[in-house]
Amino acid sequence: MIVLYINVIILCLLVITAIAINQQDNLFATTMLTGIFSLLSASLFVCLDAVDVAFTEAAVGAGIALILFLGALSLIKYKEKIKNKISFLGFFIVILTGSLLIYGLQDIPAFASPENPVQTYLADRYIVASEKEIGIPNLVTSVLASYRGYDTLGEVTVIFTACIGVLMLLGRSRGDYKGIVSREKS
Amino acid sequence: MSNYDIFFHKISLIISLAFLWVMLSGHYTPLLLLLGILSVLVVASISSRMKLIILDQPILQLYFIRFIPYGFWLIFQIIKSNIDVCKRILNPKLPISPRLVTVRSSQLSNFAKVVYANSITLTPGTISIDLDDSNIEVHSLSKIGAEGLKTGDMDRKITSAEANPYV
Amino acid sequence: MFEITIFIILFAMLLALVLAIIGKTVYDKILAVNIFGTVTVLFIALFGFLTKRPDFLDIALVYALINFISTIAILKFFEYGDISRSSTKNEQGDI
Amino acid sequence: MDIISLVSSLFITTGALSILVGLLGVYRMPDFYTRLHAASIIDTLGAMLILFGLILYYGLNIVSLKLLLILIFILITTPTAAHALAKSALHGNLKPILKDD
Repeated sequence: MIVLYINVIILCLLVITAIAINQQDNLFATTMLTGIFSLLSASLFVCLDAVDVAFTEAAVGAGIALILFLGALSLIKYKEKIKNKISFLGFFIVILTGSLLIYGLQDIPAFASPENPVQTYLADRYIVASEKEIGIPNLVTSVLASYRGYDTLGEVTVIFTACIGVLMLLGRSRGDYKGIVSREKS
Repeated sequence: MSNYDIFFHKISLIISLAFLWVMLSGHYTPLLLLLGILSVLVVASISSRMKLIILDQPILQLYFIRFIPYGFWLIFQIIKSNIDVCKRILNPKLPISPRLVTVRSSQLSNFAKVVYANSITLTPGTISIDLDDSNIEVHSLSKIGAEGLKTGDMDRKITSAEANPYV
Repeated sequence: MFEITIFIILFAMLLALVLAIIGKTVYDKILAVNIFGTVTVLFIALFGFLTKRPDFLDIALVYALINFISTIAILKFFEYGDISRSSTKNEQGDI
Repeated sequence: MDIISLVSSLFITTGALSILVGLLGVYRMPDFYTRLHAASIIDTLGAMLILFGLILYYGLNIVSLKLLLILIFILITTPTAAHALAKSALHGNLKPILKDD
Protein backbone atom coordinates (compact mmCIF):
# COMPACT_ATOMS: atom_id res chain seq x y z
CA MET A 1 0.00 0.00 0.00
CA ILE A 2 2.72 2.43 0.96
CA VAL A 3 4.59 1.64 -2.23
CA LEU A 4 1.51 2.71 -4.16
CA TYR A 5 1.52 6.09 -2.39
CA ILE A 6 5.21 6.50 -3.13
CA ASN A 7 4.58 5.70 -6.79
CA VAL A 8 1.79 8.27 -6.97
CA ILE A 9 3.92 10.97 -5.36
CA ILE A 10 6.87 10.32 -7.66
CA LEU A 11 4.58 10.38 -10.69
CA CYS A 12 3.21 13.74 -9.54
CA LEU A 13 6.76 15.06 -9.18
CA LEU A 14 7.52 13.79 -12.69
CA VAL A 15 4.53 15.65 -14.07
CA ILE A 16 5.58 18.85 -12.27
CA THR A 17 9.08 18.50 -13.71
CA ALA A 18 7.74 17.92 -17.21
CA ILE A 19 5.53 21.00 -17.04
CA ALA A 20 8.44 23.04 -15.69
CA ILE A 21 10.68 21.83 -18.55
CA ASN A 22 8.00 22.90 -20.99
CA GLN A 23 7.63 26.35 -19.44
CA GLN A 24 11.32 27.30 -19.29
CA ASP A 25 12.85 29.28 -22.13
CA ASN A 26 16.38 29.15 -20.74
CA LEU A 27 17.96 26.06 -22.27
CA PHE A 28 20.42 25.58 -19.44
CA ALA A 29 17.62 25.43 -16.90
CA THR A 30 15.89 22.92 -19.16
CA THR A 31 19.00 20.75 -19.13
CA MET A 32 19.20 20.84 -15.34
CA LEU A 33 15.54 19.91 -15.05
CA THR A 34 16.12 17.06 -17.48
CA GLY A 35 18.76 15.73 -15.10
CA ILE A 36 16.23 15.88 -12.27
CA PHE A 37 13.67 14.18 -14.49
CA SER A 38 15.97 11.24 -15.13
CA LEU A 39 16.81 10.93 -11.43
CA LEU A 40 13.10 10.88 -10.62
CA SER A 41 12.26 8.34 -13.29
CA ALA A 42 15.04 6.10 -12.03
CA SER A 43 13.53 6.27 -8.54
CA LEU A 44 10.21 5.32 -10.08
CA PHE A 45 11.80 2.36 -11.88
CA VAL A 46 13.30 1.18 -8.59
CA CYS A 47 9.85 1.44 -6.98
CA LEU A 48 8.32 -0.57 -9.80
CA ASP A 49 10.99 -3.29 -9.39
CA ALA A 50 12.43 -2.60 -12.85
CA VAL A 51 15.97 -2.58 -11.59
CA ASP A 52 17.56 -3.20 -14.98
CA VAL A 53 15.89 -0.15 -16.48
CA ALA A 54 16.88 1.90 -13.44
CA PHE A 55 20.47 0.85 -13.99
CA THR A 56 20.35 1.89 -17.63
CA GLU A 57 18.68 5.15 -16.66
CA ALA A 58 21.45 5.81 -14.15
CA ALA A 59 24.17 5.36 -16.73
CA VAL A 60 22.46 6.87 -19.77
CA GLY A 61 19.92 9.36 -18.46
CA ALA A 62 21.73 10.96 -15.55
CA GLY A 63 25.26 10.56 -16.82
CA ILE A 64 25.73 10.54 -20.56
CA ALA A 65 22.60 12.38 -21.70
CA LEU A 66 23.23 15.33 -19.41
CA ILE A 67 26.81 15.65 -20.59
CA LEU A 68 25.78 15.34 -24.25
CA PHE A 69 23.13 18.04 -23.76
CA LEU A 70 25.78 20.29 -22.27
CA GLY A 71 28.13 19.56 -25.15
CA ALA A 72 25.38 20.54 -27.57
CA LEU A 73 24.63 23.65 -25.51
CA SER A 74 28.20 24.83 -25.88
CA LEU A 75 27.58 25.11 -29.63
CA ILE A 76 24.29 27.00 -29.57
CA LYS A 77 22.64 29.92 -27.79
CA TYR A 78 21.01 29.65 -24.37
CA LYS A 79 17.69 31.27 -25.14
CA GLU A 80 14.97 29.34 -26.86
CA LYS A 81 13.36 31.11 -29.77
CA ILE A 82 9.65 31.16 -29.08
CA LYS A 83 7.26 30.76 -31.97
CA ASN A 84 3.79 32.09 -31.46
CA LYS A 85 2.36 30.42 -34.53
CA ILE A 86 0.05 27.49 -33.80
CA SER A 87 0.77 24.51 -36.00
CA PHE A 88 -2.40 22.60 -36.77
CA LEU A 89 -0.52 19.68 -38.30
CA GLY A 90 1.45 19.17 -35.10
CA PHE A 91 -1.69 19.44 -33.02
CA PHE A 92 -3.38 16.81 -35.19
CA ILE A 93 -0.40 14.44 -34.93
CA VAL A 94 -0.26 14.82 -31.13
CA ILE A 95 -3.99 14.10 -30.82
CA LEU A 96 -3.67 11.08 -33.12
CA THR A 97 -0.70 9.63 -31.21
CA GLY A 98 -2.37 10.21 -27.87
CA SER A 99 -5.60 8.51 -28.90
CA LEU A 100 -3.66 5.58 -30.36
CA LEU A 101 -1.79 5.19 -27.08
CA ILE A 102 -4.98 5.31 -25.05
CA TYR A 103 -6.54 2.75 -27.42
CA GLY A 104 -3.52 0.51 -26.95
CA LEU A 105 -3.72 0.81 -23.17
CA GLN A 106 -6.92 -1.25 -23.18
CA ASP A 107 -5.00 -4.44 -23.87
CA ILE A 108 -2.68 -3.96 -20.90
CA PRO A 109 -3.82 -5.68 -17.68
CA ALA A 110 -4.86 -3.36 -14.91
CA PHE A 111 -2.19 -1.95 -12.60
CA ALA A 112 -1.20 -4.55 -9.95
CA SER A 113 -3.91 -6.92 -11.12
CA PRO A 114 -3.36 -10.50 -9.95
CA GLU A 115 -3.99 -11.94 -13.44
CA ASN A 116 -1.05 -10.02 -14.81
CA PRO A 117 1.49 -12.52 -16.18
CA VAL A 118 4.28 -10.64 -14.42
CA GLN A 119 2.58 -11.21 -11.08
CA THR A 120 1.59 -14.83 -11.69
CA TYR A 121 4.84 -16.49 -12.60
CA LEU A 122 7.44 -14.30 -14.29
CA ALA A 123 8.83 -12.32 -11.35
CA ASP A 124 8.80 -15.36 -9.11
CA ARG A 125 10.65 -17.38 -11.67
CA TYR A 126 13.25 -14.63 -12.20
CA ILE A 127 13.84 -14.33 -8.48
CA VAL A 128 13.80 -18.02 -7.59
CA ALA A 129 15.22 -19.81 -10.61
CA SER A 130 17.55 -17.37 -12.35
CA GLU A 131 20.59 -18.32 -10.29
CA LYS A 132 20.09 -22.00 -11.09
CA GLU A 133 19.27 -21.47 -14.74
CA ILE A 134 21.88 -18.90 -15.68
CA GLY A 135 24.52 -19.28 -13.01
CA ILE A 136 24.95 -15.56 -12.44
CA PRO A 137 23.99 -14.39 -8.95
CA ASN A 138 23.10 -10.82 -9.87
CA LEU A 139 19.42 -10.79 -10.80
CA VAL A 140 19.68 -7.67 -12.92
CA THR A 141 22.53 -9.01 -14.98
CA SER A 142 20.86 -12.33 -15.61
CA VAL A 143 17.60 -10.72 -16.69
CA LEU A 144 19.32 -8.16 -18.86
CA ALA A 145 21.95 -10.33 -20.44
CA SER A 146 20.21 -13.65 -20.71
CA TYR A 147 16.42 -13.59 -20.59
CA ARG A 148 16.34 -10.39 -22.60
CA GLY A 149 19.66 -10.90 -24.33
CA TYR A 150 18.63 -9.95 -27.87
CA ASP A 151 16.74 -6.97 -26.56
CA THR A 152 19.79 -5.71 -24.72
CA LEU A 153 22.03 -6.34 -27.72
CA GLY A 154 19.75 -4.15 -29.84
CA GLU A 155 19.64 -1.43 -27.19
CA VAL A 156 23.39 -1.39 -26.80
CA THR A 157 23.87 -1.22 -30.57
CA VAL A 158 21.52 1.75 -30.83
CA ILE A 159 23.15 3.58 -27.95
CA PHE A 160 26.64 2.88 -29.26
CA THR A 161 25.76 4.14 -32.74
CA ALA A 162 24.15 7.27 -31.32
CA CYS A 163 27.16 7.87 -29.13
CA ILE A 164 29.58 7.56 -32.04
CA GLY A 165 27.44 9.95 -34.06
CA VAL A 166 27.35 12.55 -31.31
CA LEU A 167 31.07 12.22 -30.65
CA MET A 168 31.82 12.73 -34.34
CA LEU A 169 29.68 15.86 -34.27
CA LEU A 170 30.97 17.34 -31.02
CA GLY A 171 34.20 15.73 -30.01
CA ARG A 172 37.69 16.50 -31.07
CA SER A 173 40.92 14.65 -30.69
CA ARG A 174 43.67 15.74 -28.36
CA GLY A 175 45.99 17.03 -31.03
CA ASP A 176 43.25 19.18 -32.42
CA TYR A 177 42.56 20.59 -29.00
CA LYS A 178 46.15 21.77 -28.59
CA GLY A 179 45.79 23.73 -31.78
CA ILE A 180 42.73 25.46 -30.41
CA VAL A 181 44.53 26.55 -27.25
CA SER A 182 47.42 28.03 -29.21
CA ARG A 183 44.96 29.80 -31.50
CA GLU A 184 43.25 31.32 -28.48
CA LYS A 185 46.53 32.46 -26.99
CA SER A 186 47.72 34.21 -30.12
CA MET B 1 59.33 7.95 -14.23
CA SER B 2 60.97 4.72 -15.23
CA ASN B 3 59.16 1.83 -16.83
CA TYR B 4 59.67 -0.09 -13.61
CA ASP B 5 57.64 2.43 -11.59
CA ILE B 6 54.87 2.50 -14.16
CA PHE B 7 54.69 -1.28 -14.05
CA PHE B 8 54.28 -1.22 -10.27
CA HIS B 9 51.59 1.41 -10.49
CA LYS B 10 49.69 -0.75 -12.95
CA ILE B 11 49.98 -3.71 -10.60
CA SER B 12 48.71 -1.61 -7.69
CA LEU B 13 45.77 -0.40 -9.78
CA ILE B 14 44.90 -3.99 -10.65
CA ILE B 15 45.10 -5.03 -7.01
CA SER B 16 42.86 -2.22 -5.81
CA LEU B 17 40.31 -2.85 -8.57
CA ALA B 18 40.28 -6.55 -7.76
CA PHE B 19 39.78 -5.75 -4.08
CA LEU B 20 36.80 -3.56 -4.95
CA TRP B 21 35.35 -6.28 -7.19
CA VAL B 22 35.66 -8.94 -4.51
CA MET B 23 34.13 -6.63 -1.94
CA LEU B 24 31.12 -5.74 -4.05
CA SER B 25 30.46 -9.06 -5.73
CA GLY B 26 29.74 -11.36 -2.81
CA HIS B 27 29.68 -14.51 -4.99
CA TYR B 28 32.75 -16.61 -5.50
CA THR B 29 32.27 -19.35 -8.08
CA PRO B 30 35.13 -20.08 -10.52
CA LEU B 31 33.29 -18.73 -13.56
CA LEU B 32 32.46 -15.44 -11.85
CA LEU B 33 35.96 -15.02 -10.49
CA LEU B 34 37.31 -15.55 -14.00
CA LEU B 35 34.93 -12.95 -15.40
CA GLY B 36 35.91 -10.57 -12.60
CA ILE B 37 39.62 -10.94 -13.34
CA LEU B 38 38.89 -10.34 -17.02
CA SER B 39 36.94 -7.16 -16.33
CA VAL B 40 39.60 -5.87 -13.95
CA LEU B 41 42.27 -6.42 -16.61
CA VAL B 42 40.20 -4.68 -19.29
CA VAL B 43 39.57 -1.66 -17.06
CA ALA B 44 43.23 -1.45 -16.08
CA SER B 45 44.41 -1.62 -19.68
CA ILE B 46 41.91 1.01 -20.80
CA SER B 47 42.88 3.39 -18.02
CA SER B 48 46.55 2.95 -18.69
CA ARG B 49 45.92 3.64 -22.39
CA MET B 50 44.07 6.82 -21.37
CA LYS B 51 47.07 7.75 -19.18
CA LEU B 52 44.85 7.93 -16.10
CA ILE B 53 47.33 6.24 -13.78
CA ILE B 54 48.52 8.84 -11.29
CA LEU B 55 52.24 8.52 -10.81
CA ASP B 56 53.02 10.84 -7.90
CA GLN B 57 51.37 8.52 -5.40
CA PRO B 58 53.22 5.87 -3.42
CA ILE B 59 53.02 2.28 -4.58
CA LEU B 60 49.83 0.40 -3.59
CA GLN B 61 48.07 3.70 -2.74
CA LEU B 62 47.90 2.79 0.94
CA TYR B 63 48.93 6.31 1.88
CA PHE B 64 45.45 7.18 3.11
CA ILE B 65 45.71 4.74 6.04
CA ARG B 66 47.61 7.26 8.12
CA PHE B 67 44.68 9.66 7.88
CA ILE B 68 42.16 7.25 9.40
CA PRO B 69 42.59 8.37 13.06
CA TYR B 70 42.24 11.92 11.81
CA GLY B 71 39.00 10.86 10.06
CA PHE B 72 37.34 9.93 13.33
CA TRP B 73 38.27 13.30 14.81
CA LEU B 74 36.90 14.93 11.64
CA ILE B 75 33.55 13.15 11.97
CA PHE B 76 33.23 14.53 15.50
CA GLN B 77 34.07 18.02 14.19
CA ILE B 78 31.51 17.64 11.37
CA ILE B 79 28.74 16.78 13.81
CA LYS B 80 29.65 19.71 16.06
CA SER B 81 29.62 22.26 13.25
CA ASN B 82 26.45 20.70 11.80
CA ILE B 83 24.65 21.35 15.07
CA ASP B 84 25.93 24.92 15.04
CA VAL B 85 24.71 25.60 11.48
CA CYS B 86 21.36 23.89 12.18
CA LYS B 87 20.86 26.19 15.18
CA ARG B 88 21.60 29.22 13.01
CA ILE B 89 19.11 28.07 10.37
CA LEU B 90 16.36 27.37 12.85
CA ASN B 91 16.88 30.69 14.63
CA PRO B 92 14.18 33.07 13.32
CA LYS B 93 16.65 35.98 13.19
CA LEU B 94 19.13 34.03 11.00
CA PRO B 95 22.31 35.14 12.84
CA ILE B 96 24.88 34.77 10.06
CA SER B 97 27.80 37.01 9.18
CA PRO B 98 29.45 35.56 6.06
CA ARG B 99 33.07 36.45 5.42
CA LEU B 100 36.06 35.45 3.33
CA VAL B 101 39.23 34.52 5.18
CA THR B 102 42.59 33.15 4.09
CA VAL B 103 44.20 30.34 6.06
CA ARG B 104 47.69 28.93 5.64
CA SER B 105 48.23 25.23 5.14
CA SER B 106 51.50 23.85 6.43
CA GLN B 107 51.30 20.49 4.64
CA LEU B 108 54.01 19.40 2.26
CA SER B 109 52.37 16.96 -0.18
CA ASN B 110 49.54 17.77 -2.54
CA PHE B 111 47.50 14.90 -1.15
CA ALA B 112 47.56 16.28 2.39
CA LYS B 113 46.66 19.74 1.09
CA VAL B 114 43.66 18.29 -0.70
CA VAL B 115 42.69 16.45 2.48
CA TYR B 116 42.87 19.75 4.37
CA ALA B 117 40.82 21.70 1.82
CA ASN B 118 38.25 18.93 1.59
CA SER B 119 37.93 18.72 5.38
CA ILE B 120 37.31 22.46 5.48
CA THR B 121 34.54 22.05 2.92
CA LEU B 122 33.15 18.97 4.64
CA THR B 123 32.48 20.82 7.89
CA PRO B 124 29.36 22.89 7.25
CA GLY B 125 29.91 26.58 7.87
CA THR B 126 33.18 26.75 5.99
CA ILE B 127 33.88 26.17 2.29
CA SER B 128 37.29 26.33 0.68
CA ILE B 129 37.04 28.34 -2.51
CA ASP B 130 40.57 28.61 -3.83
CA LEU B 131 43.79 26.75 -3.14
CA ASP B 132 47.10 28.39 -4.00
CA ASP B 133 50.46 26.96 -3.04
CA SER B 134 49.89 27.17 0.68
CA ASN B 135 47.00 29.61 1.07
CA ILE B 136 43.41 28.44 1.14
CA GLU B 137 40.67 31.01 0.63
CA VAL B 138 37.71 30.08 2.80
CA HIS B 139 34.15 31.34 2.80
CA SER B 140 32.83 31.11 6.32
CA LEU B 141 29.25 31.43 7.50
CA SER B 142 30.03 32.92 10.88
CA LYS B 143 32.78 34.51 12.93
CA ILE B 144 33.12 31.44 15.14
CA GLY B 145 33.85 29.13 12.22
CA ALA B 146 36.48 31.48 10.81
CA GLU B 147 38.16 31.81 14.20
CA GLY B 148 38.07 28.07 14.70
CA LEU B 149 40.00 27.68 11.47
CA LYS B 150 42.44 30.46 12.38
CA THR B 151 43.55 28.56 15.48
CA GLY B 152 44.99 25.96 13.12
CA ASP B 153 43.84 22.92 15.04
CA MET B 154 42.82 20.97 11.94
CA ASP B 155 45.94 22.09 10.08
CA ARG B 156 48.23 20.79 12.83
CA LYS B 157 46.42 17.46 13.03
CA ILE B 158 46.73 16.85 9.29
CA THR B 159 50.39 17.85 9.27
CA SER B 160 51.19 15.47 12.11
CA ALA B 161 49.19 12.72 10.40
CA GLU B 162 51.11 13.35 7.20
CA ALA B 163 54.44 13.10 8.99
CA ASN B 164 53.44 9.99 10.95
CA PRO B 165 56.48 7.68 10.58
CA TYR B 166 54.84 4.54 11.93
CA VAL B 167 52.43 3.83 9.10
CA MET C 1 8.47 5.04 11.49
CA PHE C 2 10.36 4.34 8.29
CA GLU C 3 7.28 5.19 6.24
CA ILE C 4 7.33 8.70 7.71
CA THR C 5 11.03 8.96 6.83
CA ILE C 6 10.49 8.03 3.22
CA PHE C 7 7.71 10.59 2.89
CA ILE C 8 10.00 13.23 4.38
CA ILE C 9 12.56 12.29 1.73
CA LEU C 10 9.93 12.66 -0.99
CA PHE C 11 9.01 16.08 0.39
CA ALA C 12 12.69 17.02 0.29
CA MET C 13 12.71 15.96 -3.38
CA LEU C 14 9.79 18.31 -4.02
CA LEU C 15 11.62 21.18 -2.29
CA ALA C 16 14.78 20.58 -4.32
CA LEU C 17 12.69 20.51 -7.50
CA VAL C 18 11.08 23.84 -6.62
CA LEU C 19 14.55 25.26 -5.97
CA ALA C 20 15.66 24.13 -9.43
CA ILE C 21 12.64 25.81 -10.99
CA ILE C 22 12.71 29.15 -9.15
CA GLY C 23 16.48 29.47 -8.61
CA LYS C 24 17.69 32.78 -10.01
CA THR C 25 21.32 32.08 -10.95
CA VAL C 26 22.56 29.02 -12.80
CA TYR C 27 24.58 28.03 -9.76
CA ASP C 28 21.39 27.71 -7.74
CA LYS C 29 20.06 25.31 -10.32
CA ILE C 30 23.25 23.23 -10.26
CA LEU C 31 23.08 23.16 -6.46
CA ALA C 32 19.49 21.95 -6.68
CA VAL C 33 20.47 19.11 -9.02
CA ASN C 34 23.31 18.19 -6.67
CA ILE C 35 20.99 18.09 -3.65
CA PHE C 36 18.49 16.09 -5.67
CA GLY C 37 21.16 13.50 -6.52
CA THR C 38 22.12 12.99 -2.88
CA VAL C 39 18.47 12.73 -1.86
CA THR C 40 17.85 10.19 -4.63
CA VAL C 41 20.71 8.01 -3.40
CA LEU C 42 19.27 8.10 0.10
CA PHE C 43 15.79 7.39 -1.25
CA ILE C 44 16.95 4.27 -3.10
CA ALA C 45 18.79 3.02 -0.03
CA LEU C 46 15.76 3.59 2.18
CA PHE C 47 13.38 2.07 -0.34
CA GLY C 48 15.43 -1.11 -0.54
CA PHE C 49 15.24 -1.21 3.22
CA LEU C 50 11.48 -0.64 3.26
CA THR C 51 10.72 -3.45 0.82
CA LYS C 52 13.25 -5.75 2.53
CA ARG C 53 15.16 -6.17 -0.71
CA PRO C 54 18.53 -4.49 -0.34
CA ASP C 55 19.79 -5.85 -3.68
CA PHE C 56 19.11 -2.49 -5.26
CA LEU C 57 21.93 -0.77 -3.43
CA ASP C 58 24.15 -1.12 -6.50
CA ILE C 59 22.03 1.51 -8.16
CA ALA C 60 22.52 3.87 -5.25
CA LEU C 61 26.25 3.25 -5.56
CA VAL C 62 26.18 4.06 -9.29
CA TYR C 63 24.19 7.20 -8.63
CA ALA C 64 26.58 8.41 -5.94
CA LEU C 65 29.36 8.26 -8.53
CA ILE C 66 27.45 9.59 -11.53
CA ASN C 67 26.13 12.52 -9.54
CA PHE C 68 29.67 13.64 -8.88
CA ILE C 69 30.74 13.22 -12.49
CA SER C 70 27.79 15.14 -13.85
CA THR C 71 28.32 18.00 -11.39
CA ILE C 72 31.95 18.31 -12.40
CA ALA C 73 30.99 18.16 -16.09
CA ILE C 74 28.39 20.90 -15.64
CA LEU C 75 30.87 23.12 -13.83
CA LYS C 76 33.58 22.58 -16.43
CA PHE C 77 31.06 23.52 -19.05
CA PHE C 78 30.35 26.69 -17.12
CA GLU C 79 33.88 27.71 -16.48
CA TYR C 80 35.25 26.98 -19.93
CA GLY C 81 32.19 26.82 -22.13
CA ASP C 82 33.21 23.33 -23.14
CA ILE C 83 33.36 19.95 -21.46
CA SER C 84 36.29 18.44 -23.32
CA ARG C 85 38.83 20.99 -22.17
CA SER C 86 41.26 20.51 -19.33
CA SER C 87 41.56 23.16 -16.64
CA THR C 88 45.28 22.95 -16.12
CA LYS C 89 46.48 23.54 -19.67
CA ASN C 90 48.27 20.23 -19.92
CA GLU C 91 47.25 17.62 -22.38
CA GLN C 92 45.83 15.17 -19.89
CA GLY C 93 42.28 16.00 -18.90
CA ASP C 94 41.31 16.33 -15.30
CA ILE C 95 38.55 13.79 -15.05
CA MET D 1 11.22 -4.14 18.40
CA ASP D 2 14.59 -4.66 19.97
CA ILE D 3 17.02 -1.99 21.02
CA ILE D 4 19.16 -1.95 17.86
CA SER D 5 16.27 -1.35 15.50
CA LEU D 6 14.98 1.33 17.85
CA VAL D 7 18.33 3.12 17.80
CA SER D 8 18.65 2.77 14.04
CA SER D 9 15.15 4.13 13.45
CA LEU D 10 16.06 7.05 15.69
CA PHE D 11 19.16 7.69 13.54
CA ILE D 12 17.20 7.46 10.30
CA THR D 13 14.44 9.79 11.46
CA THR D 14 16.96 12.34 12.73
CA GLY D 15 18.74 12.15 9.39
CA ALA D 16 15.54 12.82 7.47
CA LEU D 17 14.75 15.77 9.74
CA SER D 18 18.25 17.16 9.22
CA ILE D 19 17.69 16.96 5.45
CA LEU D 20 14.57 19.06 5.93
CA VAL D 21 16.53 21.55 8.07
CA GLY D 22 19.16 21.79 5.33
CA LEU D 23 16.55 22.50 2.68
CA LEU D 24 14.91 25.08 4.95
CA GLY D 25 18.31 26.72 5.22
CA VAL D 26 18.71 26.65 1.44
CA TYR D 27 15.45 28.56 1.17
CA ARG D 28 16.22 31.04 3.94
CA MET D 29 19.81 31.96 3.13
CA PRO D 30 20.34 35.29 1.36
CA ASP D 31 22.92 34.44 -1.30
CA PHE D 32 24.43 31.49 -3.15
CA TYR D 33 27.51 30.96 -0.99
CA THR D 34 25.54 30.79 2.24
CA ARG D 35 23.13 28.42 0.51
CA LEU D 36 26.07 26.09 -0.13
CA HIS D 37 26.67 25.91 3.62
CA ALA D 38 23.08 24.88 4.22
CA ALA D 39 23.25 22.29 1.42
CA SER D 40 26.33 20.70 2.95
CA ILE D 41 24.20 19.76 5.98
CA ILE D 42 22.24 17.46 3.68
CA ASP D 43 25.37 15.90 2.26
CA THR D 44 27.12 15.34 5.58
CA LEU D 45 24.72 15.04 8.50
CA GLY D 46 21.71 13.73 6.56
CA ALA D 47 23.61 11.12 4.59
CA MET D 48 25.74 10.10 7.57
CA LEU D 49 22.80 9.62 9.93
CA ILE D 50 20.57 7.77 7.47
CA LEU D 51 23.26 5.46 6.12
CA PHE D 52 24.66 4.81 9.58
CA GLY D 53 21.20 3.93 10.83
CA LEU D 54 20.78 1.48 7.96
CA ILE D 55 24.23 -0.03 8.65
CA LEU D 56 23.25 -0.54 12.30
CA TYR D 57 20.08 -2.28 11.24
CA TYR D 58 21.65 -4.66 8.74
CA GLY D 59 24.54 -5.65 10.96
CA LEU D 60 27.80 -6.88 9.49
CA ASN D 61 27.27 -8.29 5.99
CA ILE D 62 27.75 -7.35 2.36
CA VAL D 63 24.79 -4.96 2.38
CA SER D 64 26.24 -2.84 5.15
CA LEU D 65 29.58 -2.94 3.35
CA LYS D 66 27.91 -1.46 0.29
CA LEU D 67 26.20 1.16 2.45
CA LEU D 68 29.54 2.06 3.99
CA LEU D 69 31.02 2.38 0.51
CA ILE D 70 28.16 4.69 -0.53
CA LEU D 71 28.79 6.80 2.58
CA ILE D 72 32.51 7.04 1.82
CA PHE D 73 31.82 7.98 -1.81
CA ILE D 74 29.38 10.68 -0.71
CA LEU D 75 31.80 12.04 1.88
CA ILE D 76 34.64 12.17 -0.66
CA THR D 77 32.77 13.53 -3.65
CA THR D 78 30.40 16.13 -2.20
CA PRO D 79 33.07 18.47 -0.81
CA THR D 80 34.80 18.34 -4.18
CA ALA D 81 31.57 19.23 -5.94
CA ALA D 82 30.82 22.01 -3.44
CA HIS D 83 34.31 23.41 -3.82
CA ALA D 84 34.01 23.33 -7.63
CA LEU D 85 30.64 25.07 -7.41
CA ALA D 86 31.94 27.82 -5.14
CA LYS D 87 35.07 28.30 -7.21
CA SER D 88 33.30 28.56 -10.52
CA ALA D 89 30.70 30.89 -8.98
CA LEU D 90 33.47 33.16 -7.70
CA HIS D 91 35.21 33.10 -11.08
CA GLY D 92 31.87 33.74 -12.73
CA ASN D 93 31.76 37.10 -10.91
CA LEU D 94 29.02 36.19 -8.48
CA LYS D 95 29.86 38.46 -5.55
CA PRO D 96 29.30 37.03 -2.09
CA ILE D 97 27.43 39.10 0.50
CA LEU D 98 29.94 39.88 3.24
CA LYS D 99 29.08 41.21 6.66
CA ASP D 100 31.46 42.10 9.48
CA ASP D 101 30.40 42.46 13.04
